[in-house]
Amino acid sequence: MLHNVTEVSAESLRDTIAARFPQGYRFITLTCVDGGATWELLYHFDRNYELSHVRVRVPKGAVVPSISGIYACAALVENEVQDLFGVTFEGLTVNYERRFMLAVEAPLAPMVRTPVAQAAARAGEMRM
Amino acid sequence: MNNATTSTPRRTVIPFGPQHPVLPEPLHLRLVLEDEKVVEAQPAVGYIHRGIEKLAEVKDFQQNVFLLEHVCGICSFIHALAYCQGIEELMGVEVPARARYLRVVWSELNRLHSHLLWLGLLADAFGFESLFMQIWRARERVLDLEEQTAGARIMLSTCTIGGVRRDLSAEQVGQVLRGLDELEREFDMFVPVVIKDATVKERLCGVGVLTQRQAQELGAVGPVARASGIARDLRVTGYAAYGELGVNPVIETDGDCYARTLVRVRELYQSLLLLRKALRHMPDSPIAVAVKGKPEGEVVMRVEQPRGEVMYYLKANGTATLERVRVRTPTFANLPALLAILPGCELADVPVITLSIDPCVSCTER
Amino acid sequence: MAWSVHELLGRSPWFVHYNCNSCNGCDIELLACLTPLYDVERFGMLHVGNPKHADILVVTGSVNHRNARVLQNVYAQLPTPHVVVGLGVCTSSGGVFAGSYNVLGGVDKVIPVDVFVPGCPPRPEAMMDGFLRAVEILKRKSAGLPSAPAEKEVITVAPPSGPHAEESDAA
Amino acid sequence: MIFPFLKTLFLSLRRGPATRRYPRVVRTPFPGTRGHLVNDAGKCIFCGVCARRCPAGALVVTRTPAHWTLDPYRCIVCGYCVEVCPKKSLRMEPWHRRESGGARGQG
Amino acid sequence: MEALIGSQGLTKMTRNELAVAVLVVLPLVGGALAWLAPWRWLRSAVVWLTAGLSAAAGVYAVTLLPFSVTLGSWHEVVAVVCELMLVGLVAYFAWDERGWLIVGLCAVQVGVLIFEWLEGAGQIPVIKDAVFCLDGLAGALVVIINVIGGLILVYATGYMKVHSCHGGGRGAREGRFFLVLTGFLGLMNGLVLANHLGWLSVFWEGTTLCSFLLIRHEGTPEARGNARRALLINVFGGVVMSLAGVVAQRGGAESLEGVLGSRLTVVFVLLCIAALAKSAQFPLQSWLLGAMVAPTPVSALLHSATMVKAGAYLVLRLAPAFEGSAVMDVIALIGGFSFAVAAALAVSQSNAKRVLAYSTISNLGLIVACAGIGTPLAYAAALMIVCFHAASKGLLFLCVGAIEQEIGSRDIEDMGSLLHTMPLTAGVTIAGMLTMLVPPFGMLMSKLMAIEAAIEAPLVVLLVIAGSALTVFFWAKWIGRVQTVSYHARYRLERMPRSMMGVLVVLCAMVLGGGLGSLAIYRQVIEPMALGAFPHAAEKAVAALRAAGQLHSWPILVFPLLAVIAWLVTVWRFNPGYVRLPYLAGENRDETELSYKFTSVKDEPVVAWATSLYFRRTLNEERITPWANLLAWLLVLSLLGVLGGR
Amino acid sequence: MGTVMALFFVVVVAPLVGLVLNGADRVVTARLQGRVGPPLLQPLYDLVKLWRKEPLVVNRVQIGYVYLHLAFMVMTLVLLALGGDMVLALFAHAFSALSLVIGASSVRSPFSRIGAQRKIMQMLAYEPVFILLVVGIYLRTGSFMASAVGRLDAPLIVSLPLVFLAYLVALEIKLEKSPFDVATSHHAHQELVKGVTLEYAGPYLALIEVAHFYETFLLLGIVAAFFVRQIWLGVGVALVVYAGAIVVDNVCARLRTTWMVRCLWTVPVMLAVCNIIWLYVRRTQGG
Ligand code: SF4
Ligand code: SF4
Ligand code: SF4
Ligand code: SF4
Ligand code: SF4
Ligand code: SF4
Ligand code: SF4
Ligand code: SF4
Repeated sequence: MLHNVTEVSAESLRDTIAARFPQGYRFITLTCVDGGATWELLYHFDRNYELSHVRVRVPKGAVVPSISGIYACAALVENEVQDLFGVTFEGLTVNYERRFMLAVEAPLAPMVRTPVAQAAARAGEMRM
Repeated sequence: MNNATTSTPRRTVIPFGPQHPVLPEPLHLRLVLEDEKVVEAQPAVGYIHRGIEKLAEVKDFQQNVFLLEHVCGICSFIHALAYCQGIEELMGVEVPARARYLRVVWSELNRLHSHLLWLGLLADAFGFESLFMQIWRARERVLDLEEQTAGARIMLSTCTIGGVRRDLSAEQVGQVLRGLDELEREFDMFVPVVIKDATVKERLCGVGVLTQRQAQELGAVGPVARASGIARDLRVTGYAAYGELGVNPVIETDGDCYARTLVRVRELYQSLLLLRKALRHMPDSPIAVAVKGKPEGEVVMRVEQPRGEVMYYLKANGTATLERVRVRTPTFANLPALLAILPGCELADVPVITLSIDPCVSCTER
Repeated sequence: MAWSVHELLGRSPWFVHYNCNSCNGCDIELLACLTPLYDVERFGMLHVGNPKHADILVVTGSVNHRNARVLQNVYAQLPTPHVVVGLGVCTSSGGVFAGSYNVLGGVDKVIPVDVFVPGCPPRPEAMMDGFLRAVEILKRKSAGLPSAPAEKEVITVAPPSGPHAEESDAA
Repeated sequence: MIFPFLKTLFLSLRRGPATRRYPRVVRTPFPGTRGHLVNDAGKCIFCGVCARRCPAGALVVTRTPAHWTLDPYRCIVCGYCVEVCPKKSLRMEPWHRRESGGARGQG
Repeated sequence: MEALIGSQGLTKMTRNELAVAVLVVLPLVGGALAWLAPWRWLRSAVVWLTAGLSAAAGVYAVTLLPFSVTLGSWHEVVAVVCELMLVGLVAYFAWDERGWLIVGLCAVQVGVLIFEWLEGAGQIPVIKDAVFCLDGLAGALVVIINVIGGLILVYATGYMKVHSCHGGGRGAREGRFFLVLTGFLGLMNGLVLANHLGWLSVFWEGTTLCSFLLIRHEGTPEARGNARRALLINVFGGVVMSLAGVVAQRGGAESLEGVLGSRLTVVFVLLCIAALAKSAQFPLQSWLLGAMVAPTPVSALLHSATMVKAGAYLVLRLAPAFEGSAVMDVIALIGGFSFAVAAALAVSQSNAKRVLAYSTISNLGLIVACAGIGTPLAYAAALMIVCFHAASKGLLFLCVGAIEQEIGSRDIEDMGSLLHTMPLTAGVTIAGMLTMLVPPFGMLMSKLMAIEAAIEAPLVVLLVIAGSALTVFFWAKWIGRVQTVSYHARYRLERMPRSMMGVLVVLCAMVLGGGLGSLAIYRQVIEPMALGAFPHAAEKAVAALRAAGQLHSWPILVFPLLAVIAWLVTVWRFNPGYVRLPYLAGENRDETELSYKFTSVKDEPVVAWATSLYFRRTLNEERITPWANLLAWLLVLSLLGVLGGR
Repeated sequence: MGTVMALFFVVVVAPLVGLVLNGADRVVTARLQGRVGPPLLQPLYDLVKLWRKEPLVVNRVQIGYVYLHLAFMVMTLVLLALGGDMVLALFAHAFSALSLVIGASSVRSPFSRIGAQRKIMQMLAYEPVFILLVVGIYLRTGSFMASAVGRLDAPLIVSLPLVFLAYLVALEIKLEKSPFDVATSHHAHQELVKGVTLEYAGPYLALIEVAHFYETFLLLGIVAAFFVRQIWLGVGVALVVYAGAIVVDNVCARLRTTWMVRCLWTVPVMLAVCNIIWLYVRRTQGG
């Protein structure tokens, strides 16, 4: 079961994470879950083997601030989520423009479940 | 008159991979060199992305054990272990003691074969072919042990939700213990070379230095982090039977390729120790409990693989299929560190440095 | 044709390996074939990194959207006569990954394959059987004889009372 | 010592090659090795449990006609079907299954 | 020629005189006419005619060899007047360019001249020698100057036509350009023919002036600056030469022959220093690199084939008399040093003309080193280099000129694909470079002889070996780059003025033919000349000289020939189906405009490229040059020290 | 007659000897690694196979340099067999290597070009040793003719012991063995894939292999004929040297190019130079 989950809004995401960096939190990874009408982004952290998580829910199609400016290592996983879920990250330090995990020929946002979401993802693609 | 001056690049640009003999796995690096010094290295991945996370939402939670084992052929057992432990936590299953010990046995066999494999490939990368041969010869003993105990050399398929699928007879335990003794003798044939040979040290010492601070900030895990002086080894948290067996992380502080090599070489002996302890003190109990019902809820499970921490995030909704299976493998966590230490090295060092993080692209991309 | 040119040709099958969508299981078993316990250099086999020097293209893993082009490029750089060997069930069908959005299927979706070696991963012995088969095909091709692409037969079992006890037929 | 590997080298020379000379000498597999899957036609009741459980989708079982079909080019030899078969009709043989190739018969 | 002279009516003596006169004056007149010519076609015609005539005259003169021309003492007055005029001109240009140091040097030179004049009037007994003479060495140079020089002139007419289009041509300056370039041939002929030190000095100064004017030709600030530097260093050489004249006069000699006869070491040393300046040896090499701003025919003619050879020629001419002296050892060292260091610096350059310039310095160094070794074999080696280098290097400069006009860059890294875009020039370039380093050709045979000759001087042999190795390095890099092409089924000849193309082909044929026949030339021509220069050579030295001519020549001709035939057959029977894209780790793309591309990050195409090695960090020109100059200055000073020690 | 025999020997027999030596190399290497290894005549099988393969190239220019490579390699042997000038033979040999360099750098293949550059670096490392060898021979015989070696009273190893040591190192480079196999490698995988031979396939690769056989013979022949001079003893010593080279190949990691040049110029070249200086000194004192 998940403990130590902090729910934040997309606007305050960067501040929350920036506050963690100097405290010695290690960024483990980012998990994106298709929550129907929303994307659930779960940022996992570790300090002394203790897990903690930051959760953000954003409506599909919204733009999420990138934390790669704070945790440089987050750039890769954000690119992956961008490919697989069609989430658009803003301020990525290294942006593969949806050509990270998937080639041009591959389906768009294949991890997204519903057709609605696929459409939203495609809308995100248009914006890029 | 066409002006060629503007269009001719002034630096060497080469594709390193995806099809390249020193990288058996398809990883692509766009290397920019000045003379032979690397000034820029940008990776491209996705050559081996199979979409396992999506497949795991389609197959049921029992089948996933086998699917997730194929995330990686090197530490197959450990992937299955991480997943099973996650499901067990969701469903509140208590794993019998013997199963926990057997899980340690196979985990450590996996670790042994992975580290030996890596050591051999490293030798191949710096052009020491006979060392590679020697190490892989030793590695075959581990594979024999795996085959003897699990019925397969690579895909052990012995882990299952609620325990393990095979037991070891007393005779088999004895065989494994004898095999370990032989293995240790094999180690003595090459370990002094790896840590003492002048040409090897020339290729490893001071190459690809990752400072402790970099390692921390870039989130390095496993031997990469430990070689930079960070004591990060999830076996310390005591999953399976590690709590009873006791693990002290192996640490080096130099952060170079040599330190990473030393960490893994010392872990070889550590694994031997753990294996012997686990085999000698294996309690008697059933090897699995029956699992009823369906998982529900969210969980994060982490275990220590040969390359470091692997993380599974599982989200279940009370049906046979899971809602989300997320795998973050150690190489994914170590890639930023690799990219940080590549610039400035020589082209000849690229394979060595790349291998020094023990890259597993297959698990990185899933 | 014990000492004919084609026979000699089969004594030096150099191979190049491309890892498509493999889980590494097949790759490490392939590498194990080179090492002392199996030592395919006994058959004159060398692992060359360069497709232009190779007689056999050994593929592991299935094809995905990004590596298909690489596989085609590597294949295009093989000099004739050449043979393609697919190791593991991934190369024949995608194996356990079949059906994923990024798995196009077996290698034969993209290039013709001469030998399929089943298993997940195949044991080194099975791989060696596959290589020896590939060498035979190589000799045939060198002599200008036709060689059909590999077939993937399924195994069907019916009740023993029935008309066909145990039979195999082509997929 | 300048070349610590020298000793190892001469030791391997003395020990002789470690090579298992397959195919000339064929090693007996360890008991319990998962080589390939076979179905005992006599025991099978064509219930289809194995096909439903198979993680790789390598099995197809039909009742009419009563056929149990295995695609060996899809089976990952995990042995799960063996475990779930209610009639213990399936078993794993330790030998590996041979390859398929164009020149069959000429070899 | 015969008809002109009217062979019946002229005595042998006057025929010689006429030959000298024609060689010196004809180009000057031709130059003047070219200057005056109102239309370009006429100018070209005049230049062509002059080139042809002087080439004929040069060849004819050589058939008369050896001869000498004596004149009445009036000629000395003429010489001094000419010299003063030239110094005046130099001073004028220097003033114009605000080169105050040069003006000062001119003043010094005038002083020296006047002093010499006055002293000469004071009746120091001087042996009167021939004023001009033509021996084997001079003959070789005359052929080079007039034949290769003539070809370069023809090339220049075509070159300047294109050049003017590119550079916003101002016709008047082009006229002046040809005045100087054509007239230069006359001055250079005079220089090698002169025996009298006064005349030597006059022509020496004259070539300096030509070089200056031609470097300055473009008129850009860079060109002017470089021209000033060239003038400064060469005028310095001129002053030293004038000083040598004074000292020689005091020693009772007024000609090179006299210096040779009376073994005036001081004069020798001074002349050598002047020669080092002219031949751009370390530490006086910098001007030659700057000279590369001049239009390429200038580099080909003055700064590689002929003028810079003057210094080496001078040393070579005097060397036999000073065989075995300590001075010679130092000279050999300076030469060897220049050879090795210039070769090393050439490795670090990617600008083609700079590579050629360094290579020229390097080869001149080798000539000087051979001259310094002073054995018949060394002398022969030096002669071989003089000839083969002039031809090959001249050719290469012309090629670079043509290439630059086509691709607009002289950077070697930009020269990939040339074989497709300009197959003729690229082919000629490759051939020219191969003649610089492949066994059957002359340059390599002379290097071989140089090594064998230098064997007795350990330090020099080390330098020569190091230099040879480095030489191979930069040529190989360049050849590799020029040859780099993708596969093209057909090659179409490039468009280029016919004069340029013709000269490239002719010169290339000459270089290849001469290079292949190098051993024959050695045996027939060079060997006797070397023996003649060293009439009293030791038996062992003569044996070494002969041995070098007795190399097994058939293998070195047969095997390369076999290879070439095999290649031609392969190309003839080539099947385009064999062509594949290069290995790019499986990510090849089919686009090939510039180079091959591979698919990379974000599936985007990236050009695969490998630059050549330049060792810009280790062989840093700016860092090495001061140290090399310092060392070279020490060597030059030790030259003076040797003098003092005597 | 003797000349004809000598020519026949170096043109026809030499590559066969080289072939067997290379086959033996592979067998011995395999045994040292605990493997069975290929049959002794494996290089022959490889040659036949390569000869039958499609001759893939990137452009037509590169082909010429394969022929030049082989031609100059044979020429080196012929010149030495004729007792000809050693400097010339040296140049021929150097150009043989250089042809590979130029051939490899005339294709637009970055790996091949980098390999070519490394090959030049190798040449910079070992050529001085060869030149010093020739200088040493001259100082002993007073002649540049190879035939003069035959007239010496004592084998060269007596007067050129340090040059011999340096030669052994150079030999390791020339045979592309660890720790110096930076430009290409026969068996091991390296970052340049195949370096200089990357863009040659089929028959062209076969020709390069043949040239390599000649070269193996040449390098060991120099040991036998120059350094030792007694025919059977010479062959014995040459074989021991070859075996030594194989062993060193198997106990070393590959080193970096820069390291190779630095290492060569510090130890072996300096050893050889000392040897030469000693000869000079002895000569000036003797003369
Ligand atoms: S890194 Fe390991 S797993 Fe990956 S390709 Fe190489 S050998 Fe295989
Ligand atoms: S690191 Fe890779 S190979 Fe190792 S267990 Fe994890 S996923 Fe498997
Ligand atoms: S790629 Fe990763 S998961 Fe796969 S074998 Fe390698 S380490 Fe294991
Ligand atoms: S066949 Fe099996 S072992 Fe081989 S790559 Fe596929 S999943 Fe891995
Ligand atoms: S589960 Fe057993 S009995 Fe049922 S179909 Fe499969 S093999 Fe037959
Ligand atoms: S062994 Fe595994 S993959 Fe094969 S048929 Fe049985 S369940 Fe399916
Ligand atoms: S390219 Fe050549 S011709 Fe054109 S302006 Fe430049 S130097 Fe003159
Ligand atoms: S200045 Fe000289 S080069 Fe320039 S256009 Fe005029 S004549 Fe031509």
